[in-house]
Amino acid sequence: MTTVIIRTMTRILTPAILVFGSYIILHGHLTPGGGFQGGAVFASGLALLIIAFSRKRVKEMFEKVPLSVFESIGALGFLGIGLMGIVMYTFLRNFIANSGAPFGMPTPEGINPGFLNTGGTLPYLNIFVGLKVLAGLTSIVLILFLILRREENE
Amino acid sequence: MRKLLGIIALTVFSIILFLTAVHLRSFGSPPHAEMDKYFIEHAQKEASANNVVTSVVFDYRGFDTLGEATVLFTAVSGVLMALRHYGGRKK
Amino acid sequence: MNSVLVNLPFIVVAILLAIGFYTIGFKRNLIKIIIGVEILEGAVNMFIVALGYVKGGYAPIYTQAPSGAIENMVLPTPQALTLTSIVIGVAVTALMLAFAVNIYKTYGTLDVSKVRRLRG
Amino acid sequence: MMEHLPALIIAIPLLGAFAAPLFKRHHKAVSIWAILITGITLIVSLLLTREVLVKGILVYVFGAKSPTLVLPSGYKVPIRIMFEVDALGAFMAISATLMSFVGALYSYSHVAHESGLEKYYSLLLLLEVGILGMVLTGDLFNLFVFMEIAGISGAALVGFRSYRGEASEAGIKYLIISAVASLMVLFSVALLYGEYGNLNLAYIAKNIKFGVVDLIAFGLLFTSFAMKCGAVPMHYWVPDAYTEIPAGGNPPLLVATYANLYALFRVSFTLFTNIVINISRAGWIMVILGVLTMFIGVTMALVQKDVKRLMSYHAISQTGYMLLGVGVGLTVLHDPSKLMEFGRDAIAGGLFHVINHIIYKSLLLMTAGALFYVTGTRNLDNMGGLARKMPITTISFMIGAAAISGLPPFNGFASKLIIYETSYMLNPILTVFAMVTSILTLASFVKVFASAFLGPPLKKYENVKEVPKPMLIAMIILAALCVIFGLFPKIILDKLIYPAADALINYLQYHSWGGLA
Repeated sequence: MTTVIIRTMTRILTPAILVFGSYIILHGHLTPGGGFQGGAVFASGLALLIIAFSRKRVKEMFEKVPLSVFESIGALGFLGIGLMGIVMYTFLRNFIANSGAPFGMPTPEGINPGFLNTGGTLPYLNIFVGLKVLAGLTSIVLILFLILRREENE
Repeated sequence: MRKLLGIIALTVFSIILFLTAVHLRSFGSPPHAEMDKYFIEHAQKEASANNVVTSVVFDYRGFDTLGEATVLFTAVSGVLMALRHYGGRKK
Repeated sequence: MNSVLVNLPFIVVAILLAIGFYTIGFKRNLIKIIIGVEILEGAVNMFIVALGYVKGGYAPIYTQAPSGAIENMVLPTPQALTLTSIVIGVAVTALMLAFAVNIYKTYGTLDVSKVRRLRG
Repeated sequence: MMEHLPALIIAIPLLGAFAAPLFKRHHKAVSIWAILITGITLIVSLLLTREVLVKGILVYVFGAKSPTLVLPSGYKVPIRIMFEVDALGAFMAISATLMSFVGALYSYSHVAHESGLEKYYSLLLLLEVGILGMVLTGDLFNLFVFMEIAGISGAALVGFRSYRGEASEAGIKYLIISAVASLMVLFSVALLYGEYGNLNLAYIAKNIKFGVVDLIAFGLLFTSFAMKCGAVPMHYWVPDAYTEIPAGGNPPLLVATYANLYALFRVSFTLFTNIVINISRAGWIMVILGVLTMFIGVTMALVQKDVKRLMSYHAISQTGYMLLGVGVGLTVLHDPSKLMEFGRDAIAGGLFHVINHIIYKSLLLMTAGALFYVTGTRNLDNMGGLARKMPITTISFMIGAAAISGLPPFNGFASKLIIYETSYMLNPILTVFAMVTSILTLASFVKVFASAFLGPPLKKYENVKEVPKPMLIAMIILAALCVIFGLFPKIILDKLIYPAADALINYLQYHSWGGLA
């Protein structure tokens, strides 16, 4: 069991960490970062939740979250976008770039302030990878935590 | 005996590594950067992304990234499988 | 002597690799061996990043870059490769630790010289 | 659609692996799913091989406008990751897909009572993906990534029976070996990147010079791949890993080992051609490594009591034959007349032995798994008199044992004969060693047969029955292949093996992306 200070700070910090993680995932094609890094930040927020609360609370919190399904969805989404490229070009072709679809606007050449609505398939892939990474890392932390805490309780 | 052999092997290997480090091209001035120049010049047009590293990771070398995501998937499956007999969520 | 000074980052990598191999070869605690693999991992990643450095280069990102950046950006490929290999390293470590947990549960020790039941 | 086959052969098993955890606890469904996916992949690999044999090297550039756009317009260097499938890669792909299919079929009954099956099948498919990527890729960093996929999934499968301490022990051993080996591969790839600023295998091979850094990179790559294909002196992980993995995972794990052997050949023949042509000693190193591996492996096998462990040591010993055969070819790569005289045949013999060994060793390990399935032990001293109870397993074992000992008319004989003949041309002592190893192998398997299948029937095995049908079918497929490859070696050699050997010899073809640039 952790102290009241940690639990209170966790309540305050976790939303901020989760938002920051999502920001890094979404802005992967403009600023340093991307799916892996953002997913890792997001997972670290969830890891904070996991270590701050008791085994019982954590079990309640994560019982309803199908982490392995999220992971599969992330991986399948990546693969699906890759396969969509086959139809016209090749596997993993960036077919959305400069096409006008969502995230498909051309980017101005040279130094610019950065526009979110660019990048083609990159933002989509970032989102899928982020989903996959956050689910994967969280499930590793979760299972190691559950083993550890079970020993403490018994 | 075994330890001595190990120490000898390690020493020889370290010398080889040191030799490599000295014989490499000098730090900070890559001799051939044609591929990287291409990425820097074309990333904004072809991938329409400002971040050249991300466009390399997800566009030019996207297949590696698929492999990388697969590695993570493999490891998570492996960890969950190796630890499946200790609690987890299912009981 | 000059090439030693110029290539100092590469020499640091060589030293780190030697330390990593020493740890894997001569330590008996399983966790320390895993740390040795991690040191190797870090050394190789550092080497790749060092390969991409261009003197006085900027990060290869166009968003709000300083004005002189376009002509002098560091190489992007090594950074992409390092990203990939870091994630792979995390994956390998996670699986190694899971096995270590299992080994500790069955044998009650992490000393590799006592663990060995598979022999011959 | 045909030009997208190299992408599909990776995408289909990946899809299967990613979707497998969604089946949750429907064990039957996930087994059938895995069999289906591996079956489809097998068909795709056969199609791919036909394409390659008809049209020559097949290039697939990922993410380009068209699959064969190797160089972007106006540029002299390749930019994107590509697959470069030649006859050798296609040959390895067939082995990988066939063995994954057989392994999935066998696993249907063999591990049916275990938990965590959706993960097991997911990892089995990922192992297949790893092998396929390794043997098809034309990009060095990509090779590293797929090597890691194969290594991690292989290690996880080795540790599948996590309630046994030995399984985790073997798993972590395999994982540490493969992590160190692949990190050294990555290090040497980085060295080459630093020198030439590219990661494409063919492009680097064209530009390689005779420098200190290149030699060190060659040495590191050679050592790491030799380490991972179980050559002496880094062979001790092989028996542990092969023993602890469930028998259904054995065939793909065998192919994974030989995918590293493939990478060793690819590196020595194709990547460092400019160096190897100048120093024929590189070939001699491979030959001596082969002889040592085959001899030490078989002597250690003789004293084993555990049936799977014994077979694993034989696997090490057989790897020596392949290194010997291909090594003989490598020594004469610079000399066209000798190459035509015996070098080409030697390479073909070594490669033919790869697929033969994969087939009969999988068969043998599966029969060992079947023995374990019915008796619950792997110790030879506790078995006996099983021949009556399990006729099909017994016959499969006999075929496999005859094939590994090099008895005619089975497939082991066909490839061993070529290796004897060609190594005699290089140096007769090599042939003597190879033959002695073969005799020792026969002796060792006679012992296994006598103690497991013959002898008085033991009381505790009175109620033993033949193993379930899927396991039998898997064994029968492989036994039939043993016989077919042994009876008609000429067809297999002409259709599959000689094109693969020529792919290694005609390095110029590979260096120019099959004539595209």
